[in-house]
Amino acid sequence: MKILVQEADFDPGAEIAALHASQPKVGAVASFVGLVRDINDGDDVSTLTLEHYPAMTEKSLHGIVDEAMTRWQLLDVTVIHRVGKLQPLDRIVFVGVASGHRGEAFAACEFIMDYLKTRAPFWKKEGTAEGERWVEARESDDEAAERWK
Amino acid sequence: MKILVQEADFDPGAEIAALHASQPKVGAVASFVGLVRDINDGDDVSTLTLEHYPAMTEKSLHGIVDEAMTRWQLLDVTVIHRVGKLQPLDRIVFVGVASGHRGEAFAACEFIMDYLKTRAPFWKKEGTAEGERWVEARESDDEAAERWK
Amino acid sequence: MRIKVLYFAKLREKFGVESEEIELPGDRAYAAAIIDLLRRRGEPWARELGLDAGYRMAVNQTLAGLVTPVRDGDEVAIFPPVTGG
Amino acid sequence: MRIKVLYFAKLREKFGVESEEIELPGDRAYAAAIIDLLRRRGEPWARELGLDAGYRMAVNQTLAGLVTPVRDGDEVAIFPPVTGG
Repeated sequence: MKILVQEADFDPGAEIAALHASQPKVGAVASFVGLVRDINDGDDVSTLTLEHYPAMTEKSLHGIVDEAMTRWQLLDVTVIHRVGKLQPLDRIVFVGVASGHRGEAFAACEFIMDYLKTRAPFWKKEGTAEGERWVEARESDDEAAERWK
Repeated sequence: MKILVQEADFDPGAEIAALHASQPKVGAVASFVGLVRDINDGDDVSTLTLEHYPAMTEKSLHGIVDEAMTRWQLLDVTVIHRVGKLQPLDRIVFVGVASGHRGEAFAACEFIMDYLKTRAPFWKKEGTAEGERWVEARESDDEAAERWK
Repeated sequence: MRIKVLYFAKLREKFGVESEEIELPGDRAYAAAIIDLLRRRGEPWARELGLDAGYRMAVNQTLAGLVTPVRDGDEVAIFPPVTGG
Repeated sequence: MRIKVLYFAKLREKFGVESEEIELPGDRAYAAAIIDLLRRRGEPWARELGLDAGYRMAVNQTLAGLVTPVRDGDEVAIFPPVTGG
Protein backbone atom coordinates (compact mmCIF):
# COMPACT_ATOMS: atom_id res chain seq x y z
CA MET A 1 0.00 0.00 0.00
CA LYS A 2 1.31 3.44 -0.94
CA ILE A 3 -0.37 6.67 0.06
CA LEU A 4 1.18 10.01 -0.80
CA VAL A 5 0.11 13.62 -0.48
CA GLN A 6 2.53 15.84 -2.35
CA GLU A 7 2.98 19.01 -4.37
CA ALA A 8 4.94 17.22 -7.09
CA ASP A 9 3.38 15.64 -10.16
CA PHE A 10 3.28 11.84 -10.46
CA ASP A 11 3.69 9.31 -13.28
CA PRO A 12 0.59 7.11 -13.75
CA GLY A 13 2.46 4.63 -15.95
CA ALA A 14 5.17 4.11 -13.34
CA GLU A 15 2.54 3.75 -10.60
CA ILE A 16 0.57 1.16 -12.58
CA ALA A 17 3.77 -0.77 -13.35
CA ALA A 18 4.76 -0.74 -9.66
CA LEU A 19 1.38 -2.29 -8.79
CA HIS A 20 1.99 -5.41 -10.89
CA ALA A 21 5.73 -5.68 -11.60
CA SER A 22 7.06 -9.04 -10.31
CA GLN A 23 3.58 -9.83 -8.94
CA PRO A 24 2.36 -12.82 -10.98
CA LYS A 25 -0.84 -13.06 -8.90
CA VAL A 26 -2.02 -9.70 -10.24
CA GLY A 27 -4.40 -10.18 -13.15
CA ALA A 28 -6.02 -6.75 -13.09
CA VAL A 29 -5.01 -3.16 -12.38
CA ALA A 30 -7.80 -0.59 -12.42
CA SER A 31 -6.69 2.99 -12.13
CA PHE A 32 -7.99 6.51 -12.15
CA VAL A 33 -6.40 9.87 -12.92
CA GLY A 34 -8.23 13.07 -12.01
CA LEU A 35 -7.26 16.25 -13.86
CA VAL A 36 -7.81 20.00 -13.64
CA ARG A 37 -10.32 21.13 -16.27
CA ASP A 38 -10.31 24.62 -17.78
CA ILE A 39 -14.00 25.16 -17.06
CA ASN A 40 -16.24 24.63 -14.02
CA ASP A 41 -19.86 25.68 -13.50
CA GLY A 42 -19.67 27.57 -16.78
CA ASP A 43 -16.63 29.74 -15.99
CA ASP A 44 -13.09 29.58 -17.30
CA VAL A 45 -10.66 28.31 -14.70
CA SER A 46 -7.05 29.43 -14.85
CA THR A 47 -5.67 28.12 -11.55
CA LEU A 48 -6.66 25.58 -8.95
CA THR A 49 -5.26 25.69 -5.43
CA LEU A 50 -5.62 22.62 -3.26
CA GLU A 51 -5.63 23.12 0.50
CA HIS A 52 -5.63 20.19 2.91
CA TYR A 53 -5.49 19.34 6.61
CA PRO A 54 -2.06 17.75 6.80
CA ALA A 55 -2.43 15.93 10.11
CA MET A 56 -5.64 14.29 8.88
CA THR A 57 -5.11 13.73 5.16
CA GLU A 58 -2.99 10.60 5.13
CA LYS A 59 -4.85 9.15 8.11
CA SER A 60 -8.10 9.64 6.24
CA LEU A 61 -6.75 8.09 3.02
CA HIS A 62 -5.36 5.13 4.97
CA GLY A 63 -8.77 4.60 6.52
CA ILE A 64 -10.45 4.62 3.11
CA VAL A 65 -7.94 2.17 1.63
CA ASP A 66 -8.23 -0.11 4.68
CA GLU A 67 -11.98 -0.14 4.22
CA ALA A 68 -11.53 -1.10 0.53
CA MET A 69 -9.14 -3.90 1.54
CA THR A 70 -11.78 -5.22 3.91
CA ARG A 71 -14.51 -5.17 1.29
CA TRP A 72 -12.56 -6.68 -1.62
CA GLN A 73 -9.68 -9.08 -2.09
CA LEU A 74 -6.98 -6.69 -3.24
CA LEU A 75 -3.28 -7.26 -3.79
CA ASP A 76 -2.06 -3.65 -3.68
CA VAL A 77 -3.35 -0.08 -3.70
CA THR A 78 -1.73 3.26 -4.49
CA VAL A 79 -3.26 6.66 -3.80
CA ILE A 80 -1.48 9.90 -4.66
CA HIS A 81 -3.11 13.29 -4.17
CA ARG A 82 -1.48 16.57 -5.06
CA VAL A 83 -1.82 19.78 -3.06
CA GLY A 84 -0.75 23.37 -3.76
CA LYS A 85 -1.14 25.42 -6.91
CA LEU A 86 -2.21 23.64 -10.09
CA GLN A 87 -3.55 24.69 -13.47
CA PRO A 88 -5.73 23.21 -16.22
CA LEU A 89 -4.38 19.93 -17.69
CA ASP A 90 -2.49 19.15 -14.46
CA ARG A 91 -2.98 15.80 -12.76
CA ILE A 92 -4.61 16.02 -9.32
CA VAL A 93 -5.11 12.48 -8.09
CA PHE A 94 -4.11 8.90 -8.89
CA VAL A 95 -5.80 5.79 -7.54
CA GLY A 96 -4.55 2.38 -8.65
CA VAL A 97 -5.81 -1.00 -7.45
CA ALA A 98 -4.22 -4.40 -8.19
CA SER A 99 -6.25 -7.56 -7.80
CA GLY A 100 -6.55 -11.08 -9.15
CA HIS A 101 -9.67 -10.25 -11.12
CA ARG A 102 -11.10 -7.12 -12.69
CA GLY A 103 -14.41 -6.89 -10.83
CA GLU A 104 -12.73 -6.29 -7.49
CA ALA A 105 -10.15 -3.89 -8.94
CA PHE A 106 -12.84 -1.74 -10.61
CA ALA A 107 -15.13 -1.69 -7.58
CA ALA A 108 -12.36 -0.82 -5.12
CA CYS A 109 -10.91 1.89 -7.37
CA GLU A 110 -14.27 3.61 -7.75
CA PHE A 111 -15.07 3.17 -4.05
CA ILE A 112 -11.79 4.80 -3.05
CA MET A 113 -12.43 7.76 -5.36
CA ASP A 114 -16.01 8.17 -4.11
CA TYR A 115 -14.92 8.09 -0.47
CA LEU A 116 -11.90 10.32 -1.09
CA LYS A 117 -14.23 12.88 -2.71
CA THR A 118 -16.54 13.00 0.30
CA ARG A 119 -14.29 12.19 3.29
CA ALA A 120 -10.67 13.21 2.68
CA PRO A 121 -9.87 16.76 3.86
CA PHE A 122 -8.99 18.53 0.61
CA TRP A 123 -10.51 21.80 -0.59
CA LYS A 124 -10.26 23.35 -4.03
CA LYS A 125 -10.12 27.05 -4.78
CA GLU A 126 -10.46 28.11 -8.39
CA GLY A 127 -8.99 31.18 -10.00
CA THR A 128 -11.31 32.66 -12.65
CA ALA A 129 -11.51 35.99 -14.49
CA GLU A 130 -13.72 37.25 -11.63
CA GLY A 131 -11.21 36.29 -8.97
CA GLU A 132 -10.87 33.30 -6.69
CA ARG A 133 -13.70 31.16 -5.36
CA TRP A 134 -13.99 28.01 -3.29
CA VAL A 135 -15.38 25.05 -5.19
CA GLU A 136 -18.75 23.94 -3.81
CA ALA A 137 -19.24 20.29 -2.86
CA ARG A 138 -21.52 18.39 -5.25
CA GLU A 139 -24.59 16.46 -4.19
CA SER A 140 -23.74 13.93 -6.89
CA ASP A 141 -20.54 13.09 -4.98
CA ASP A 142 -22.53 12.40 -1.82
CA GLU A 143 -24.89 10.20 -3.79
CA ALA A 144 -21.96 8.32 -5.36
CA ALA A 145 -20.53 7.62 -1.89
CA GLU A 146 -23.94 6.58 -0.54
CA ARG A 147 -24.10 3.69 -3.04
CA TRP A 148 -21.42 1.80 -1.11
CA LYS A 149 -23.29 1.77 2.21
CA MET B 1 -10.91 6.71 -30.52
CA LYS B 2 -8.01 4.29 -30.86
CA ILE B 3 -8.45 0.54 -31.21
CA LEU B 4 -5.46 -1.71 -31.74
CA VAL B 5 -4.93 -5.46 -31.89
CA GLN B 6 -1.22 -6.21 -31.87
CA GLU B 7 1.50 -8.63 -30.80
CA ALA B 8 3.65 -5.86 -29.35
CA ASP B 9 3.47 -4.68 -25.76
CA PHE B 10 1.97 -1.26 -24.98
CA ASP B 11 2.73 1.54 -22.51
CA PRO B 12 -0.22 2.28 -20.19
CA GLY B 13 1.31 5.58 -19.03
CA ALA B 14 1.70 6.84 -22.59
CA GLU B 15 -1.84 5.74 -23.44
CA ILE B 16 -3.32 7.50 -20.41
CA ALA B 17 -1.35 10.65 -21.21
CA ALA B 18 -2.57 10.57 -24.83
CA LEU B 19 -6.17 10.46 -23.56
CA HIS B 20 -5.90 13.79 -21.74
CA ALA B 21 -2.87 15.68 -23.09
CA SER B 22 -3.95 19.08 -24.47
CA GLN B 23 -7.58 18.20 -23.67
CA PRO B 24 -8.65 20.65 -20.94
CA LYS B 25 -12.22 19.27 -20.94
CA VAL B 26 -10.98 15.91 -19.63
CA GLY B 27 -11.39 15.73 -15.86
CA ALA B 28 -11.20 11.96 -15.49
CA VAL B 29 -9.35 9.06 -17.07
CA ALA B 30 -10.34 5.59 -15.88
CA SER B 31 -8.19 2.77 -17.18
CA PHE B 32 -7.68 -0.93 -16.90
CA VAL B 33 -4.69 -3.20 -17.53
CA GLY B 34 -5.21 -6.96 -17.74
CA LEU B 35 -2.19 -9.19 -17.08
CA VAL B 36 -1.16 -12.83 -17.45
CA ARG B 37 -1.17 -14.55 -14.05
CA ASP B 38 1.08 -17.48 -13.23
CA ILE B 39 -1.78 -19.60 -11.95
CA ASN B 40 -5.28 -20.43 -13.23
CA ASP B 41 -7.79 -22.94 -11.91
CA GLY B 42 -5.14 -24.17 -9.49
CA ASP B 43 -2.41 -24.95 -12.03
CA ASP B 44 0.84 -23.18 -12.78
CA VAL B 45 0.73 -21.37 -16.09
CA SER B 46 3.96 -20.87 -18.04
CA THR B 47 2.69 -19.52 -21.36
CA LEU B 48 -0.49 -17.96 -22.69
CA THR B 49 -1.27 -17.94 -26.41
CA LEU B 50 -3.96 -15.58 -27.65
CA GLU B 51 -5.75 -16.50 -30.86
CA HIS B 52 -8.25 -14.19 -32.50
CA TYR B 53 -10.47 -13.83 -35.57
CA PRO B 54 -8.70 -11.00 -37.34
CA ALA B 55 -11.49 -9.95 -39.71
CA MET B 56 -13.88 -9.63 -36.77
CA THR B 57 -11.74 -8.43 -33.86
CA GLU B 58 -11.45 -4.72 -34.56
CA LYS B 59 -15.00 -4.56 -35.89
CA SER B 60 -16.21 -6.11 -32.65
CA LEU B 61 -14.15 -3.75 -30.47
CA HIS B 62 -15.38 -0.74 -32.47
CA GLY B 63 -18.95 -1.88 -31.90
CA ILE B 64 -18.37 -2.16 -28.15
CA VAL B 65 -16.74 1.28 -27.93
CA ASP B 66 -19.53 2.83 -30.06
CA GLU B 67 -22.06 1.35 -27.67
CA ALA B 68 -20.16 2.87 -24.70
CA MET B 69 -20.08 6.26 -26.46
CA THR B 70 -23.86 6.06 -26.88
CA ARG B 71 -24.45 5.22 -23.24
CA TRP B 72 -22.10 7.74 -21.63
CA GLN B 73 -20.72 11.16 -22.47
CA LEU B 74 -17.12 10.28 -23.25
CA LEU B 75 -14.33 12.38 -24.68
CA ASP B 76 -11.99 9.62 -25.87
CA VAL B 77 -11.46 5.87 -25.63
CA THR B 78 -8.45 3.64 -26.24
CA VAL B 79 -8.55 -0.16 -26.44
CA ILE B 80 -5.42 -2.23 -27.08
CA HIS B 81 -5.49 -6.03 -27.04
CA ARG B 82 -2.45 -8.19 -27.58
CA VAL B 83 -2.42 -11.49 -29.47
CA GLY B 84 0.21 -14.19 -29.90
CA LYS B 85 2.44 -15.80 -27.32
CA LEU B 86 2.60 -14.22 -23.86
CA GLN B 87 3.83 -15.30 -20.44
CA PRO B 88 3.07 -14.52 -16.79
CA LEU B 89 3.48 -10.82 -15.86
CA ASP B 90 2.86 -9.75 -19.48
CA ARG B 91 0.22 -7.16 -20.21
CA ILE B 92 -2.73 -8.46 -22.27
CA VAL B 93 -5.22 -5.63 -22.59
CA PHE B 94 -5.54 -1.90 -22.00
CA VAL B 95 -8.80 0.04 -21.85
CA GLY B 96 -8.70 3.76 -21.14
CA VAL B 97 -11.66 6.15 -21.06
CA ALA B 98 -11.50 9.95 -20.85
CA SER B 99 -14.52 11.92 -19.70
CA GLY B 100 -15.48 15.15 -17.98
CA HIS B 101 -16.41 13.36 -14.77
CA ARG B 102 -15.34 10.16 -13.09
CA GLY B 103 -18.67 8.34 -12.92
CA GLU B 104 -18.95 8.06 -16.68
CA ALA B 105 -15.29 7.15 -17.14
CA PHE B 106 -15.49 4.32 -14.59
CA ALA B 107 -18.78 2.94 -15.92
CA ALA B 108 -17.67 2.99 -19.55
CA CYS B 109 -14.28 1.42 -18.78
CA GLU B 110 -15.86 -1.48 -16.89
CA PHE B 111 -18.60 -1.86 -19.52
CA ILE B 112 -16.02 -2.10 -22.31
CA MET B 113 -14.04 -4.75 -20.40
CA ASP B 114 -17.20 -6.76 -19.60
CA TYR B 115 -18.35 -6.69 -23.22
CA LEU B 116 -14.86 -7.38 -24.58
CA LYS B 117 -14.65 -10.43 -22.30
CA THR B 118 -17.91 -11.89 -23.63
CA ARG B 119 -18.17 -10.60 -27.22
CA ALA B 120 -14.75 -9.94 -28.77
CA PRO B 121 -13.32 -12.97 -30.63
CA PHE B 122 -10.21 -13.78 -28.59
CA TRP B 123 -9.35 -17.21 -27.19
CA LYS B 124 -6.69 -18.07 -24.63
CA LYS B 125 -4.64 -21.25 -24.57
CA GLU B 126 -2.55 -21.90 -21.47
CA GLY B 127 0.67 -23.85 -21.29
CA THR B 128 0.97 -25.81 -18.02
CA ALA B 129 3.18 -28.65 -16.80
CA GLU B 130 0.53 -31.08 -18.17
CA GLY B 131 0.60 -29.50 -21.62
CA GLU B 132 -1.61 -26.96 -23.35
CA ARG B 133 -5.29 -26.37 -22.68
CA TRP B 134 -7.90 -23.89 -23.87
CA VAL B 135 -9.15 -21.58 -21.15
CA GLU B 136 -12.83 -22.14 -20.40
CA ALA B 137 -15.22 -19.20 -20.46
CA ARG B 138 -16.42 -18.12 -17.00
CA GLU B 139 -20.05 -17.77 -16.04
CA SER B 140 -19.03 -14.79 -13.90
CA ASP B 141 -18.03 -12.96 -17.09
CA ASP B 142 -21.47 -13.56 -18.60
CA GLU B 143 -23.07 -12.30 -15.41
CA ALA B 144 -20.85 -9.21 -15.44
CA ALA B 145 -21.92 -8.42 -19.00
CA GLU B 146 -25.60 -9.05 -18.19
CA ARG B 147 -25.57 -6.21 -15.63
CA TRP B 148 -25.41 -3.65 -18.44
CA LYS B 149 -28.57 -4.80 -20.23
CA MET C 1 -25.06 -20.95 -52.68
CA ARG C 2 -21.57 -21.09 -51.24
CA ILE C 3 -20.73 -20.09 -47.67
CA LYS C 4 -17.22 -19.70 -46.30
CA VAL C 5 -17.02 -21.34 -42.87
CA LEU C 6 -14.21 -20.58 -40.40
CA TYR C 7 -13.36 -22.41 -37.16
CA PHE C 8 -11.41 -21.02 -34.23
CA ALA C 9 -9.58 -22.16 -31.11
CA LYS C 10 -10.68 -25.51 -29.65
CA LEU C 11 -13.13 -26.17 -32.49
CA ARG C 12 -10.48 -25.53 -35.13
CA GLU C 13 -8.29 -28.09 -33.38
CA LYS C 14 -11.07 -30.67 -32.86
CA PHE C 15 -12.22 -30.46 -36.47
CA GLY C 16 -8.69 -30.27 -37.82
CA VAL C 17 -9.66 -27.55 -40.28
CA GLU C 18 -9.37 -23.76 -40.25
CA SER C 19 -11.81 -22.95 -43.00
CA GLU C 20 -13.81 -24.49 -45.80
CA GLU C 21 -16.40 -23.66 -48.46
CA ILE C 22 -19.82 -25.19 -47.90
CA GLU C 23 -22.48 -25.57 -50.59
CA LEU C 24 -26.11 -25.11 -49.54
CA PRO C 25 -29.18 -25.46 -51.76
CA GLY C 26 -31.16 -22.31 -52.63
CA ASP C 27 -30.00 -18.71 -52.25
CA ARG C 28 -31.05 -17.97 -48.66
CA ALA C 29 -31.06 -19.98 -45.46
CA TYR C 30 -30.78 -19.70 -41.71
CA ALA C 31 -27.36 -20.23 -40.15
CA ALA C 32 -28.96 -23.33 -38.60
CA ALA C 33 -28.78 -25.02 -42.01
CA ILE C 34 -24.98 -24.96 -41.85
CA ILE C 35 -24.91 -26.41 -38.35
CA ASP C 36 -27.33 -29.18 -39.43
CA LEU C 37 -25.14 -30.05 -42.38
CA LEU C 38 -21.98 -30.15 -40.25
CA ARG C 39 -23.60 -32.27 -37.52
CA ARG C 40 -24.52 -34.90 -40.09
CA ARG C 41 -20.81 -35.52 -40.63
CA GLY C 42 -20.78 -37.51 -37.36
CA GLU C 43 -18.13 -37.13 -34.64
CA PRO C 44 -16.56 -34.86 -33.54
CA TRP C 45 -18.94 -32.50 -35.40
CA ALA C 46 -22.17 -33.88 -33.95
CA ARG C 47 -20.92 -33.60 -30.37
CA GLU C 48 -19.16 -30.23 -30.63
CA LEU C 49 -22.13 -28.64 -32.41
CA GLY C 50 -24.76 -30.39 -30.28
CA LEU C 51 -27.65 -28.49 -28.72
CA ASP C 52 -25.88 -28.10 -25.38
CA ALA C 53 -22.35 -27.76 -26.74
CA GLY C 54 -22.26 -24.01 -26.17
CA TYR C 55 -20.50 -23.02 -29.40
CA ARG C 56 -20.90 -19.48 -30.75
CA MET C 57 -21.36 -18.18 -34.30
CA ALA C 58 -20.70 -15.03 -36.27
CA VAL C 59 -22.11 -14.17 -39.68
CA ASN C 60 -20.02 -11.68 -41.62
CA GLN C 61 -17.95 -10.92 -38.51
CA THR C 62 -20.92 -10.11 -36.31
CA LEU C 63 -22.16 -12.35 -33.49
CA ALA C 64 -25.12 -14.34 -34.77
CA GLY C 65 -27.61 -17.03 -33.83
CA LEU C 66 -29.19 -20.05 -35.48
CA VAL C 67 -31.91 -17.94 -37.08
CA THR C 68 -29.56 -15.34 -38.53
CA PRO C 69 -30.02 -15.36 -42.33
CA VAL C 70 -27.11 -16.31 -44.56
CA ARG C 71 -26.70 -15.78 -48.31
CA ASP C 72 -24.32 -16.72 -51.04
CA GLY C 73 -20.83 -15.39 -50.32
CA ASP C 74 -21.34 -14.89 -46.58
CA GLU C 75 -18.63 -15.73 -44.06
CA VAL C 76 -19.78 -17.82 -41.11
CA ALA C 77 -17.46 -18.43 -38.15
CA ILE C 78 -18.01 -21.10 -35.52
CA PHE C 79 -16.07 -20.96 -32.25
CA PRO C 80 -16.12 -21.63 -28.50
CA PRO C 81 -17.22 -18.89 -26.06
CA VAL C 82 -14.61 -16.14 -26.18
CA THR C 83 -11.98 -15.82 -23.44
CA GLY C 84 -10.03 -12.64 -24.19
CA GLY C 85 -9.28 -9.67 -21.99
CA MET D 1 -10.12 21.94 29.60
CA ARG D 2 -8.36 23.31 26.54
CA ILE D 3 -9.23 22.30 22.99
CA LYS D 4 -7.21 23.20 19.91
CA VAL D 5 -9.56 24.33 17.15
CA LEU D 6 -8.49 24.50 13.48
CA TYR D 7 -10.33 26.08 10.56
CA PHE D 8 -9.87 25.26 6.89
CA ALA D 9 -10.65 26.66 3.46
CA LYS D 10 -13.63 29.05 3.22
CA LEU D 11 -14.21 28.99 7.01
CA ARG D 12 -10.57 29.83 7.71
CA GLU D 13 -10.96 32.83 5.42
CA LYS D 14 -14.35 33.93 6.79
CA PHE D 15 -13.19 33.72 10.39
CA GLY D 16 -9.79 35.18 9.60
CA VAL D 17 -8.09 32.64 11.84
CA GLU D 18 -6.30 29.35 11.21
CA SER D 19 -6.32 27.93 14.70
CA GLU D 20 -6.95 28.87 18.30
CA GLU D 21 -7.10 27.38 21.79
CA ILE D 22 -10.56 27.28 23.34
CA GLU D 23 -11.25 26.88 27.04
CA LEU D 24 -14.30 24.84 28.05
CA PRO D 25 -15.54 24.18 31.60
CA GLY D 26 -15.23 20.62 32.96
CA ASP D 27 -13.07 17.82 31.57
CA ARG D 28 -15.45 16.26 29.03
CA ALA D 29 -18.00 17.68 26.61
CA TYR D 30 -19.65 17.04 23.29
CA ALA D 31 -18.19 18.72 20.23
CA ALA D 32 -21.47 20.66 20.17
CA ALA D 33 -20.22 22.70 23.15
CA ILE D 34 -17.47 24.19 20.99
CA ILE D 35 -19.89 25.07 18.20
CA ASP D 36 -22.24 26.72 20.76
CA LEU D 37 -19.43 28.80 22.17
CA LEU D 38 -18.25 29.90 18.72
CA ARG D 39 -21.79 30.81 17.58
CA ARG D 40 -22.17 33.14 20.54
CA ARG D 41 -19.40 35.30 19.08
CA GLY D 42 -21.93 36.68 16.58
CA GLU D 43 -21.27 37.07 12.84
CA PRO D 44 -19.77 35.53 10.82
CA TRP D 45 -19.56 32.66 13.32
CA ALA D 46 -23.29 32.40 14.01
CA ARG D 47 -24.16 32.19 10.31
CA GLU D 48 -21.32 29.91 9.17
CA LEU D 49 -21.91 27.48 12.04
CA GLY D 50 -25.72 27.71 11.90
CA LEU D 51 -27.89 24.60 11.90
CA ASP D 52 -28.19 24.52 8.10
CA ALA D 53 -24.74 25.86 7.29
CA GLY D 54 -23.42 22.45 6.27
CA TYR D 55 -20.00 22.70 7.95
CA ARG D 56 -18.11 19.52 8.85
CA MET D 57 -16.02 18.59 11.90
CA ALA D 58 -13.19 16.27 12.79
CA VAL D 59 -12.05 15.34 16.30
CA ASN D 60 -8.44 14.24 16.49
CA GLN D 61 -8.23 13.99 12.68
CA THR D 62 -11.29 11.77 12.33
CA LEU D 63 -14.63 12.91 10.90
CA ALA D 64 -16.96 13.64 13.81
CA GLY D 65 -20.41 14.94 14.67
CA LEU D 66 -21.95 17.22 17.28
CA VAL D 67 -22.23 14.39 19.80
CA THR D 68 -18.65 13.20 19.44
CA PRO D 69 -16.98 13.52 22.86
CA VAL D 70 -14.03 15.86 23.32
CA ARG D 71 -11.52 16.04 26.16
CA ASP D 72 -8.69 18.22 27.28
CA GLY D 73 -5.95 18.36 24.66
CA ASP D 74 -8.10 17.22 21.75
CA GLU D 75 -7.79 18.75 18.30
CA VAL D 76 -11.08 19.80 16.70
CA ALA D 77 -11.19 20.91 13.07
CA ILE D 78 -14.11 22.77 11.50
CA PHE D 79 -14.34 23.04 7.71
CA PRO D 80 -16.66 23.14 4.68
CA PRO D 81 -17.63 19.92 2.87
CA VAL D 82 -14.49 18.54 1.23
CA THR D 83 -13.89 18.97 -2.51
CA GLY D 84 -10.73 17.03 -3.32
CA GLY D 85 -10.12 14.37 -5.94
